[in-house]
Amino acid sequence: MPLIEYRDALNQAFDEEMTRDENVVLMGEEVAEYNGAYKVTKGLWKKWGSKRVVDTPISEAGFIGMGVGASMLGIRPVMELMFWSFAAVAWDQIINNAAQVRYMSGGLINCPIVIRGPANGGTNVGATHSHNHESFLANIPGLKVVCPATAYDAKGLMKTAIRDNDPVMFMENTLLYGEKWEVPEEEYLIPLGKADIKREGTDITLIAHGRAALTACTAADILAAEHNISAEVIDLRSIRPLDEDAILESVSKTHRAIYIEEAKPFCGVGAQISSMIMEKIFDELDAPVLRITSIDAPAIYSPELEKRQLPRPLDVVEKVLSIC
Amino acid sequence: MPLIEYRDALNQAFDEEMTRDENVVLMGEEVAEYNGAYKVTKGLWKKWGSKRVVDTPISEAGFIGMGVGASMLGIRPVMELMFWSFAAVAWDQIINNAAQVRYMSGGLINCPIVIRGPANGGTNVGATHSHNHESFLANIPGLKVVCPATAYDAKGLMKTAIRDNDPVMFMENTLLYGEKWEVPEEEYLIPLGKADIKREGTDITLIAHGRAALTACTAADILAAEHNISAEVIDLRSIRPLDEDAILESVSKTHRAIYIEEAKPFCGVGAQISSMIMEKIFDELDAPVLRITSIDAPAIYSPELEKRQLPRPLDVVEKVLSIC
Amino acid sequence: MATAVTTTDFSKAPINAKLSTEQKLKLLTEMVRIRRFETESLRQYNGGKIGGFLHLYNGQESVAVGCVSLMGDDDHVITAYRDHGHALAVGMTMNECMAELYGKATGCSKGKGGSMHFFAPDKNYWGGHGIVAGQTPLGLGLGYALKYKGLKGAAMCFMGDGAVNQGCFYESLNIASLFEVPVVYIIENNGYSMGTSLARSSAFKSCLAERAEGFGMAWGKCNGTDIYEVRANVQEALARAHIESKPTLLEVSTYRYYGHSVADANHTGGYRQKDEIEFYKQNHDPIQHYKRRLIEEGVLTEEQYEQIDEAAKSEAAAAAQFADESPVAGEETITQDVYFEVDRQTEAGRTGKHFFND
Amino acid sequence: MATAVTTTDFSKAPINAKLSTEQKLKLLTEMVRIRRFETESLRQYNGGKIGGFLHLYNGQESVAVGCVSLMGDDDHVITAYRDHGHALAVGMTMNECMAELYGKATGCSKGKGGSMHFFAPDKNYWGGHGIVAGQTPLGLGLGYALKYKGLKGAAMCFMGDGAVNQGCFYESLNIASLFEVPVVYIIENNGYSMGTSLARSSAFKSCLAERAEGFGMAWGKCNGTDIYEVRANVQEALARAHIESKPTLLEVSTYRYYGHSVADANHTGGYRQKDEIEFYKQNHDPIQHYKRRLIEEGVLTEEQYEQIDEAAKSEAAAAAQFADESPVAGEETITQDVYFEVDRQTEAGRTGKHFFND
Ligand SMILES: Cc1ncc(C[n+]2csc(CCOP(=O)(O)OP(=O)(O)O)c2C)c(N)n1
Ligand SMILES: Cc1ncc(C[n+]2csc(CCOP(=O)(O)OP(=O)(O)O)c2C)c(N)n1
Ligand SMILES: [Mg+2]
Ligand SMILES: [Mg+2]
Repeated sequence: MPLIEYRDALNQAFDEEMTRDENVVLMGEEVAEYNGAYKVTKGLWKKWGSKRVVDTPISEAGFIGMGVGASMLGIRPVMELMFWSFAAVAWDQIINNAAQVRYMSGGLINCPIVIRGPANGGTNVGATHSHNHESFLANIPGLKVVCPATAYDAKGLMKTAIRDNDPVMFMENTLLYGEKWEVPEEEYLIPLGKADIKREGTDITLIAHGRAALTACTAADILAAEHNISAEVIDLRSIRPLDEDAILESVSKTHRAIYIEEAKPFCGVGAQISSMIMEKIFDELDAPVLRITSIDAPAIYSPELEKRQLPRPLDVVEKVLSIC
Repeated sequence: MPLIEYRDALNQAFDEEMTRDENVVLMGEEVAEYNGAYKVTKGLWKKWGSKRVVDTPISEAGFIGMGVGASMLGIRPVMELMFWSFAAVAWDQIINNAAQVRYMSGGLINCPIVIRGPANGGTNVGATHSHNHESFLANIPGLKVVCPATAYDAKGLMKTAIRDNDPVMFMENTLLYGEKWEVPEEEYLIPLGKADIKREGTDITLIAHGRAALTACTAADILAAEHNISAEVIDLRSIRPLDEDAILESVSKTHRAIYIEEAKPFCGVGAQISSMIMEKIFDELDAPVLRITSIDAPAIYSPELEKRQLPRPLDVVEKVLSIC
Repeated sequence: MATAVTTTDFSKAPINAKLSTEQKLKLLTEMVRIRRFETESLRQYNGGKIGGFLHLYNGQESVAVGCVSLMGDDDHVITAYRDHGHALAVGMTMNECMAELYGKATGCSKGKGGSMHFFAPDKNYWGGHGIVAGQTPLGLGLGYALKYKGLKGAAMCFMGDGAVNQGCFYESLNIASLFEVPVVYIIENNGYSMGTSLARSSAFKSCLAERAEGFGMAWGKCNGTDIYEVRANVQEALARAHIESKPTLLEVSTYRYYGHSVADANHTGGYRQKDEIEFYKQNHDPIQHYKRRLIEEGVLTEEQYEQIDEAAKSEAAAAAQFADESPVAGEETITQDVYFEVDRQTEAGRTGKHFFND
Repeated sequence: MATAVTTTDFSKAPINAKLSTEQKLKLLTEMVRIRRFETESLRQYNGGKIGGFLHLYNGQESVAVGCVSLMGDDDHVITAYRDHGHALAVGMTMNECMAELYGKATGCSKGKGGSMHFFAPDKNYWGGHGIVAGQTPLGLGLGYALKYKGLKGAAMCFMGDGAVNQGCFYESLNIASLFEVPVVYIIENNGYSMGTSLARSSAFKSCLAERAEGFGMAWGKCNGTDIYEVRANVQEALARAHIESKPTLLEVSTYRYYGHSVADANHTGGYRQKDEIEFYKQNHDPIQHYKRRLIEEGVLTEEQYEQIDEAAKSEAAAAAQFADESPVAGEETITQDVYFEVDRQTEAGRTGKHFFND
């Protein structure tokens, strides 16, 4: 299997789905002529032209809302937010219009839109540009939230997201765009709502989403090599829908769990998963489910300090050792 | 002590703080000449005039941002969102500017603003008008989040919020505006970060915020009267800062807890509190901490069904009986 | 690029001159039906049958009816929360609308949307939106989709005079003009946003619509008293959309007789005087104006008018009865209509957990 | 209400005519210092000393320097992420600015803000804001506060040509005009928002600033090549703010020599041609233009210019050394500067839990 960059895996997904369905249109700031701020849409404007790949003004509420409106009439817009952080200026269009128009119309209207872009800290771009919105968005019934950690997942999930008839919030990561993974040449799809067991293990379950899943994998490797602890790593991939079964099955086996995420702690995804585990399999737990998150402050600029603000593999190892 | 409506308690708080500090200014849609959509600011424009009580156009991003900017220069704006739901169009101004300008300036700039208004469902105004944003906002370091359940709390917390030098998100409830509670005639303040034990008990701890705290109290009364169960009710009052000690002390005593809130379940405040309790006092728990929330769908309009969508005292009783 | 239809007798405008008697009576009938529906819903609201908000359209009927009467197969409509008039005008039944107000299973949105959220995509009607100006980018998107699909249609997007101060509207104007999207924005300027008069909410030059000028967009202003005037002006904008694929911003002066919503007790003697309302009722009522006109034209008699009015009244009363007798949906429906895939139980809908109450 | 300063030789405008030699040399010096600072920071960025984004101001120096040179005690400044020029112009030191780029404890924001978030409230400088146009309501608020306090000041709020398409800017224009807020919005139109030319991002009539017309607001357009022209136009707007408490929207044509940020590799030969950049450097460079002017006026010699330039170069190099030698703050500072009350350990700051990592 060829090794492919995360950004190129996404690019392939767009290209394939644009070929498959003439209603798929890519939109966003700089996605066309500039090839995307992070080159995720590279070459697609040249290939598909201005009808299918569209540069927009810096008007996120305007163009995301436009995409929602167009999707109601059957267009399938794949909208780039140059940073997911910029969703803050389009928040109403996302949480009210995209998420709720189906409900408020009693099911008469669908909104098959994908909103995508990088959602992460760690690149020293400061507090305004480093938000993790996934817990907020997954709170909203009507939205789906996806956070792929590898090129393989990114491609398979993106293709599924584009075909999905509900609004999918697709969160990528600038730190992963240039990383490579094996991606098959033949077509494949990955369902939303299926977690991926990225490492099998027996002593503790590390659950994570997005780039934190890779941090968990590194931690699992260290735990195996240096501490003789066998950690299972579950990458949720999709936060809503959620693969609860995979989590419960694993924790029922290991009896211990830690959630790792790069977002802030208060009401994070880890809080949801941790309390869900307690509610469902309290008696299986040999220790409290713990959480590792970003240090609870706005994202700091300082490159040295920002490294410290986000969870590192050794933070995970340390936390595991505290309960194993 | 006189019985005072929740709205009038707030009104007194504004009036007293405006008297105390000439930099306090009330702003928002219809707050002045119309006396407020819910009459919370009744009479204040007449008394204080157009400099201190200001009607704004329907431009939440514009006027909330204006308030943030003015607060940087020492004005203390108390901004009404006619509904907290409308924060969606001002989201960026709140989460980036109000919450983060202090941090990004390395502490050089303060933002002593209060953003307030009703944040609740239950009034049949549909999905767009019934959002509960408290979990999102409390996720953001830099913001404080307050949800008073009674007139007494509303007044004391509002006065403190106005004097606080950080941005305070103050969430009221349209269903409570017309309810009456005893409110002392002499001045008092309630600190942010102090929970209120609204009922003492020994068998289980019911934790809640906002109107759900009243639901919990009713449930506690029923449990005492009909099931001989003594429930302690903790009303957080302020979500961030959070009175963790009060929670941990109570649950260490009762060994059982349920969180009740009117928001949606995924990553709600209940998830945070529940996982926090597990992390800190796992061994004290005789049962999993459970959660009761709104039924997980956009707020339904239908008056009959919306009653069912929100947690009712009997839902709490039932859940308590399942673990007591 | 201010545009203005130059005729002053708008019955002479080609789009009106060619109207048949039947068509003219239909225009009148639709306006009367809306008024009677609104009046009936107010009565039922006061009787405790309806919850939440109720924003009545009385006084503004010529706008929805005039605009909708021009719609071809590929023209679409979207509006704000004051949406009953547009709903009836596009052909939604009083029954489904009234049942929605009652929150019943037979409502157009199964009781899920309520007064502010009526929809009928099969009639090219996309709601009914509660967040002020939140529908303006959606309207842009409808126009965008039409152009994308190569259809000769337009999206008419309605909004209030207070809504023009939401930022997303300007983002939409710029994109509409830049991308040449066939959208017609129609400001129903009834002089007030809740209790705030136009002068207290907006700074402008000659009128609100003129704000389009700075975006290189065509704009115009007309009076809503005369439905012919509305039609003539809107027709021009629709033609611009259909033929040149260019947007227009139109402002229509109109007036609402009731409060902002039924909860607005301040609207007589508070932020506006009773005289003012009376003045509009006397001099600017679109139904009375058109009735007189049609009698002058000889296509209507007083008796016919009474019949139309009576029929509308009975229709509205029957709708209230229908709504009253309709069932409320079951509790289990609360979590339906959230996700397409779950409702259809597709593979996607069956994979993973979508709801989190237990 | 288009306004235009009628002189074409802007040195004759009273605000320029009264400049002393010292003041003129200061204008030049400030522009040169900004350019040298930027060039040095680019070098350090390429050397791996600086993280994140770096948006250079080279080519636009006349705007920040011209505007800031007019500030009185109660005039304030706020801008977007391309904020180094304004920072140096208001009197921030190269040391604290460069150290901020390095993420050091000695930086103006202690390394917490980075390139996009410089602040100096003691110098009436309110940042440095990363979200496009997010600062426009803040600028309005600064003006509002000045008026509230009865001060005769104005807020100058800078933004790019791409930023004009964010909705909150129009909300701000309306409020500024309606409330008569002393704010001067200044569009630094450098022709591009990232890789998108003005024509591809915005629909307008004669220019972007004309969009103010529809809000009943004064507006104007001028060229940024000549710092005298900038000063003459801005002075008029400031006077309008100070005397009439009225807002203005000013557009200044300018140009950036480097890419949007240093990560923008496309900016020569991609979305714009090398010739175009050369043309601007040759014909519109504000420093060269002003240098020639001052030599003509007889207040500057080539040697003096070299000295100014050398001094700026050394100052920038020294700043880099200062930054390099400065310490990074300790890990414990990550949770400082979040809450005022916690930092001061007031009673409020000691009550309840504010941070949630454990
Ligand atoms: C973003 C937002 N802010 C405020 C409101 C509350 N609100 C609903 S309607 C309204 C007045 C709108 O007036 P206008 O646009 O003139 O429409 P009209 O009611 O006159 O039809 C306000 C303030 C809202 N629904 N959404
Ligand atoms: C809301 C938002 N959308 C997008 C961006 C990404 N972005 C940063 S600068 C920029 C271009 C802005 O161009 P312009 O306003 O002309 O300013 P210039 O960079 O030319 O100074 C974009 C798209 C952002 N920071 N914020
Ligand atoms: Mg109105
Ligand atoms: Mg620019």
